[in-house]
Amino acid sequence: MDMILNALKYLAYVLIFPGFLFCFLSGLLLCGIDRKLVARMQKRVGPPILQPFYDFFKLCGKETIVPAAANKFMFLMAPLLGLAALVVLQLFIPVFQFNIPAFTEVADVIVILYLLLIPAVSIILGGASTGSPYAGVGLSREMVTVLACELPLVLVLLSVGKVVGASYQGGICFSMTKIVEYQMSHGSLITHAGLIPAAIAFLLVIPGETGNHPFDAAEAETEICEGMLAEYSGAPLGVFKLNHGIKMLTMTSLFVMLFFGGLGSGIESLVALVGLTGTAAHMVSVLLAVLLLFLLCVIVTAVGISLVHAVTARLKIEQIFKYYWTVVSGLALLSLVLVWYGL
Amino acid sequence: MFKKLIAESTGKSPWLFHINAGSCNGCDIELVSVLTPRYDAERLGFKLTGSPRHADIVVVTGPVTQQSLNRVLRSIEQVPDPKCIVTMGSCPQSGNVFRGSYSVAGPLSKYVHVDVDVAGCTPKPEAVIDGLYLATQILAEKRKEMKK
Amino acid sequence: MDFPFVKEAISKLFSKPSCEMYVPDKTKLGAPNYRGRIVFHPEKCINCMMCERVCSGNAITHVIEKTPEGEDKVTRTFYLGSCTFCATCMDFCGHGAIEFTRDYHMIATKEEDLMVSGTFIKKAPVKKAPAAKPAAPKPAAAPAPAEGGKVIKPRDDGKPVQVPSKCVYCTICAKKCPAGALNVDRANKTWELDEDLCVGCGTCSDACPKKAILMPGDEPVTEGAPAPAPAPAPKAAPAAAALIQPRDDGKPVQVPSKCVYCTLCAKKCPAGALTVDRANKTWELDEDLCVGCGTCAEACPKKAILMPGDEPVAADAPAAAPAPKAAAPAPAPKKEEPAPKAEEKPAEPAKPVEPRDDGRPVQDPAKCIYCTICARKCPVGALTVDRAAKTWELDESMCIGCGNCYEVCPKKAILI
Amino acid sequence: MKYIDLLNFLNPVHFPIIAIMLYFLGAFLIVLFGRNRIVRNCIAFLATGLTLTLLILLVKPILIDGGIIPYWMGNRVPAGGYAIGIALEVDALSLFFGLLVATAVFVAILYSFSYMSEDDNEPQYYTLFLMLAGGVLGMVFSGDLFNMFIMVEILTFAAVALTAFRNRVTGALEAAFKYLVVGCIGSTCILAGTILLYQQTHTLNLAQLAYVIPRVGGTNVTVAFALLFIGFCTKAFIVPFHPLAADAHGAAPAPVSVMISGVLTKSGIYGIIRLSFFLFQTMNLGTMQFWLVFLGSVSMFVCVTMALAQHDFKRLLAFHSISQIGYVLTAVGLATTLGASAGLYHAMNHTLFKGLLFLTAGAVLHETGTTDLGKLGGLSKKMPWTTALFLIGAASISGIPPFNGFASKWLIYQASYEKAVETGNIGFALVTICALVTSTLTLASFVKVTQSVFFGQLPKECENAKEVSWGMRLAMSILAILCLVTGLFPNAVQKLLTIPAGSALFNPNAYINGMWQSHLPETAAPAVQTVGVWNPTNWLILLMIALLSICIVAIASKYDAVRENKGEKVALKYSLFYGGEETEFSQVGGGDLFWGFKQNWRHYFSFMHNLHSGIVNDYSLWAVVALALAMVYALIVL
Repeated sequence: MDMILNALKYLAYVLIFPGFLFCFLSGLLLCGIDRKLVARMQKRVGPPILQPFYDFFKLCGKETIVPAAANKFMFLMAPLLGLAALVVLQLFIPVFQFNIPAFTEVADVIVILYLLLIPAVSIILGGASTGSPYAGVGLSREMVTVLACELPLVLVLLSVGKVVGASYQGGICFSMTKIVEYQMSHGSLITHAGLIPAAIAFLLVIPGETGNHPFDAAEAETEICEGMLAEYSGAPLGVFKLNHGIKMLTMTSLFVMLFFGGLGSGIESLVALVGLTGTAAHMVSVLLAVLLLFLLCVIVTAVGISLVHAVTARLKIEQIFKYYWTVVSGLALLSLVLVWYGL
Repeated sequence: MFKKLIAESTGKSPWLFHINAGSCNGCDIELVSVLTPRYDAERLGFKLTGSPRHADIVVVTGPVTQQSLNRVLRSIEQVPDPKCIVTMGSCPQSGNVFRGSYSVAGPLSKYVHVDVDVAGCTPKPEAVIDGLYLATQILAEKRKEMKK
Repeated sequence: MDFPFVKEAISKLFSKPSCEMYVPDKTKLGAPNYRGRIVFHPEKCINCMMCERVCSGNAITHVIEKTPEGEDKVTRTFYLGSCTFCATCMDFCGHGAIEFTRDYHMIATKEEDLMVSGTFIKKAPVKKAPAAKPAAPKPAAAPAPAEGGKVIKPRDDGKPVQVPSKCVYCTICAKKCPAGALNVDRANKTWELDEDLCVGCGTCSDACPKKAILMPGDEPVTEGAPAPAPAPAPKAAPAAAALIQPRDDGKPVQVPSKCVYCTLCAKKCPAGALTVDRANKTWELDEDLCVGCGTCAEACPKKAILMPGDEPVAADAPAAAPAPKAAAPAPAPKKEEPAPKAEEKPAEPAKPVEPRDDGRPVQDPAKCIYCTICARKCPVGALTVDRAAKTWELDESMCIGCGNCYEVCPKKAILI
Repeated sequence: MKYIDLLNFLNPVHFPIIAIMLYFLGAFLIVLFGRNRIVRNCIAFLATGLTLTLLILLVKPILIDGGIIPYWMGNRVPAGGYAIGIALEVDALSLFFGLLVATAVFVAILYSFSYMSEDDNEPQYYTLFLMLAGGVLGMVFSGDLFNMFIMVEILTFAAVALTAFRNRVTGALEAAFKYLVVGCIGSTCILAGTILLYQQTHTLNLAQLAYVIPRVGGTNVTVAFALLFIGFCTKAFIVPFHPLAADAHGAAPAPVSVMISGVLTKSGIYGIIRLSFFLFQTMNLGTMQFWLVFLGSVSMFVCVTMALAQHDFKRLLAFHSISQIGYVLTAVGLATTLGASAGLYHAMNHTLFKGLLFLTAGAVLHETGTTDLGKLGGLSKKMPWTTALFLIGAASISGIPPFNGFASKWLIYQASYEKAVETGNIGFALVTICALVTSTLTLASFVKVTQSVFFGQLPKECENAKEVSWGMRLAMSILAILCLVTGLFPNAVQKLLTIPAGSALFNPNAYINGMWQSHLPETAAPAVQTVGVWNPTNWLILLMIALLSICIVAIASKYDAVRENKGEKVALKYSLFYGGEETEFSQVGGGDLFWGFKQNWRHYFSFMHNLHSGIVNDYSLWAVVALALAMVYALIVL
């Protein structure tokens, strides 16, 4: 009996809380806030916050056309594959000190790093399967962008692993739960002197990884007619837009967990102060943690994505690559060296 | 619930695809100026997209020259249903001053059912927004018919 | 590594957005003289179709149906979908029937919403027994053969008609005609109207100094004896049977005997009060225009104008040259003149040279030594004499018959 | 340690020699009865199949129980401390490589039944193929240094002959010639090294050498080490010798390139491992580790960037195989148990997915007649099976989680970063970063291949391509299933295969004892434990649940009720959007993808372009220079 209960519980975890529904709502909400902020920065009123929801449901209502040259199975499966990978990715990121052991035990930082590849690969496969020349060009630009963001991401994760690992036997530690616990005791990693350049580097990587404005040469609607999504219409396109939203959520929550993990410690004391006990306290503190996480994500989006979107113009793919492999990787390498030699 | 949501949001996020069928660019810059801070069509959800596959409303400017005729028809054909065709300015409706010239292939309504005409030789941005707003309502009705 | 606009972006984040409140009401109007939707006032329109002709997008069309009473009901429609809103039609419409409002909401789902139209009944001319409508549809160049005492009636299809007797072919009407439907030739005295170009706007009849063009609705004019001197002239003639007295009210008076009708006085008159017609020897003074400045008197080469204060002059003073000329043409009606003049010239060389009867000099090639003195003396430069090529030409249209060449010619080779 | 009884015929101790003999016997029989196609196929199938079963039977005694099978040819048991006869010694490491060889050969033979059917003089092909297989298996199992040299000679010449098998392919003869020249340089180095060693230690038996060399030492021995090292490097196509591999693969038929990339390079790696871990036991020296790791990472990065610039499908795969060998060498070079087991695990994976990719390339060549990326396109509609199999291969080589590539690479990153933290030397951290970036570059180049060959627009020439015959598909799907299985159960694979083989590396004494029944103290390698947390089975269940639920929701909301093009002629609504134009074909060429990356690295690429001139004397010059450098380095270091 408890086996079924257990299975249901885990299914609920996958589908409801940190899984599909949570990602769907907060992902698109984050996207809406981002668009609103960008508009406000250009002195425009900007679309309503729920605009991405309207876009998504409208796209679901529209007719889906599969071009004759396309490979139908890949054309329809690609967005779903990307969505599945992103939802699973979101499961691995703990919410401050509350996490589901069954999930966070299964994967560590390197697996997360690799899981970020799957949505990119899914959009590439989707674009390639349509066979349109715009998709061909968009696909190669998307690959170069992923390539560009890979180096700084690796550097940052290695330096974080080194700092956190110092207190564990292996000398390195890649599991997210341990990183958060470390921050609970030693204060958020942002306060760690050596890791500040790494934090900045990670912040600069977020727009690149999610394909937001200055680095969206892959889906440039003006030059290559929405790149890989040129032939998509209707529900698959809606799912791709949803993927974009959830990816923003994942990247920002990864940033918050890696560098602002320590803020969670206050929640326990707060709930205890209010005098709740037992499961109610747990429920409330989980709720508080999620709200705090979402708030921090919004702040990070505001700074990392919207501000950058409002003030910069789209870069050429070659400039994107050069920017990431010189400026951002330099920062991350600096922090790795600092951390390595005992700062 | 899902159906109601879709029906309600069809009119709320109209994406535009702009086809220049040989226009003098007067209407083209006017259409783009609709998205600038002063008139800001984005607050109604309008967004210019790059490919006809993403579009709901096709905005055609220019007197549909001979050269651009089959390209325009091909692009309009590739827009998924429910779709609306809006002609902007006098040229697509009648060929305006270019009517009768050897290279003008006649008003757009000869080939495709035009939903909304926004008259004016470069109509004012407010007029364009009104036209597009009307188009979103027509879109909502078309969605209902399509559903049946 | 400068980040442009970051400061502005953040500051704008907290300031009010600069969008206009969008409320889809139709009452909002454009800028003050914005050319928006067209409003047509059918009652003012006279269906002169000028607007149709000038419209670049040819957006204006009209349909005429016959009403039972025979008048034509005209409905004119403006198709806004084909209009470039340049308002040229408004400028050309003489009667202000087209007006551009400031309403810019011209959105239509059906084509009909963009049609602006109005219908009106065109005022047909008053019905009368159709008098001698000019027989040929296209009026002959010269008006109908002169059978004295004929009545000229205005035409009923709105087009102007010419009163040949009154017309002096001064071509003012042709210049004024907006549609360029008239061409008048001063030299061979032709007045043609191009039916389809003419729009019957009546500007020619207004402009005609001689009131020689009748529009529908003017009273018919009886041709009558082609009295060269129209009514105003008699005032002067009967007064001094034998003696011409200068007038007492400061206005000039003409001495018909001396006057050679060279129109110099009319040209010089600053107020344009004098109208002198060389062909039918008329000298009229317009009392109210005349300011009594006397420039005509000075300009007159023949001292044929008396101002108050000059001595009276005998009506038929034996001024040698002009007298016989003045008398000669009187009886012959104006029309023959051009004809005889035409054949008489070619016959000249064979016969001994006699003076011409229209007051212009003629050369006696035998006596003439081509000394070009006459050409130099001619006040209007009508003579061109080429010493080497031995040619002596007179430009009739310029020549005013003053006789200077006759007087200065050393060899008396010029007769007048 | 259990000794195995010599007499019993079915006793596993005879299996290694029987396996090798089967291959050579098969080759010999095919020469005799090879005219008839069915007979030839049966012989080949029997030979390879039996060998594979024999080796699988050997797994229990050696890998699980940790036994070592010595076998003296002709029963000449060593007397008075000197080994006269030729010995075979099969310990965990050699059996691991043996298994790799056997599986690759079996699948390649299956594939070539239908792949080579159109070619003429097929019997020669099969004889050469089985000779090559026998050579490699012999080398891996041989316990005698000179016997290893002979086997290396056999496999080199067989490989050269097979490369030039389709001599009408442009460049085949030239590639074979280049391979022959550099191969011979390598073989002569090995021969010279063997002679020097024999002169110093008067013995050729590997176990005895392992016992004697550390005690003798001296300059001759270091020179011999350098010679042998360079010899095996040429066999493994490490950096200075890698261009000839690209030419060889470009021309060789697909099953042969499977053998060259999957098996030959592993024999080179096996040689290096035997050399540095067992014979000279130099791997505990920091400098030696640095040398191996440096060579590995350089070949890793250089070959991947070169692969990005390729226009030909097979040459691209060739460069990738060398970069994966770089991974293996780096991992092994770390000289930690985790590193060694990760390296061997990656070697196994490499044989599987590289074999699969070469077979798919062969399928494409078989159907369309060209492997030029520019001329191909849109084959997914015509060859769906091959596309799916290719995607599995590409996903596993670029390390996409559910497949085996990721498991081994994940272990390699763990090992190298752990080594970095342990030794405190930031160099190894840079190696980890280089490894991660190289795996993304691999993904990039395979995205390029996917777009240029399988998706994108179908050109006119490939119109009549159709799915390959079931034989080829069966071979490819065997490899694909193996890729997936090894990816899903890394712990099982590790426990069964790689950890025993990995720990065998650190226990030369066991090798010696096994051969001589002497009782040297054995060093038990520390237990392999990984610092990272990755439990693929749970992870995959999670992904499957998520994917399944999403698909169910999608199908419920009629996500796939799409409108498709009905009828033959493509209706306007379903034709592609070319900005309104009417072009039917505008393939985005394989070459000019990744303009951004190439633009930034243009100086590097132009330098590399001149380096890979394709002229034989350049390559042989590099070989000699490498030998000199190795010699100098060995003398300084050892």
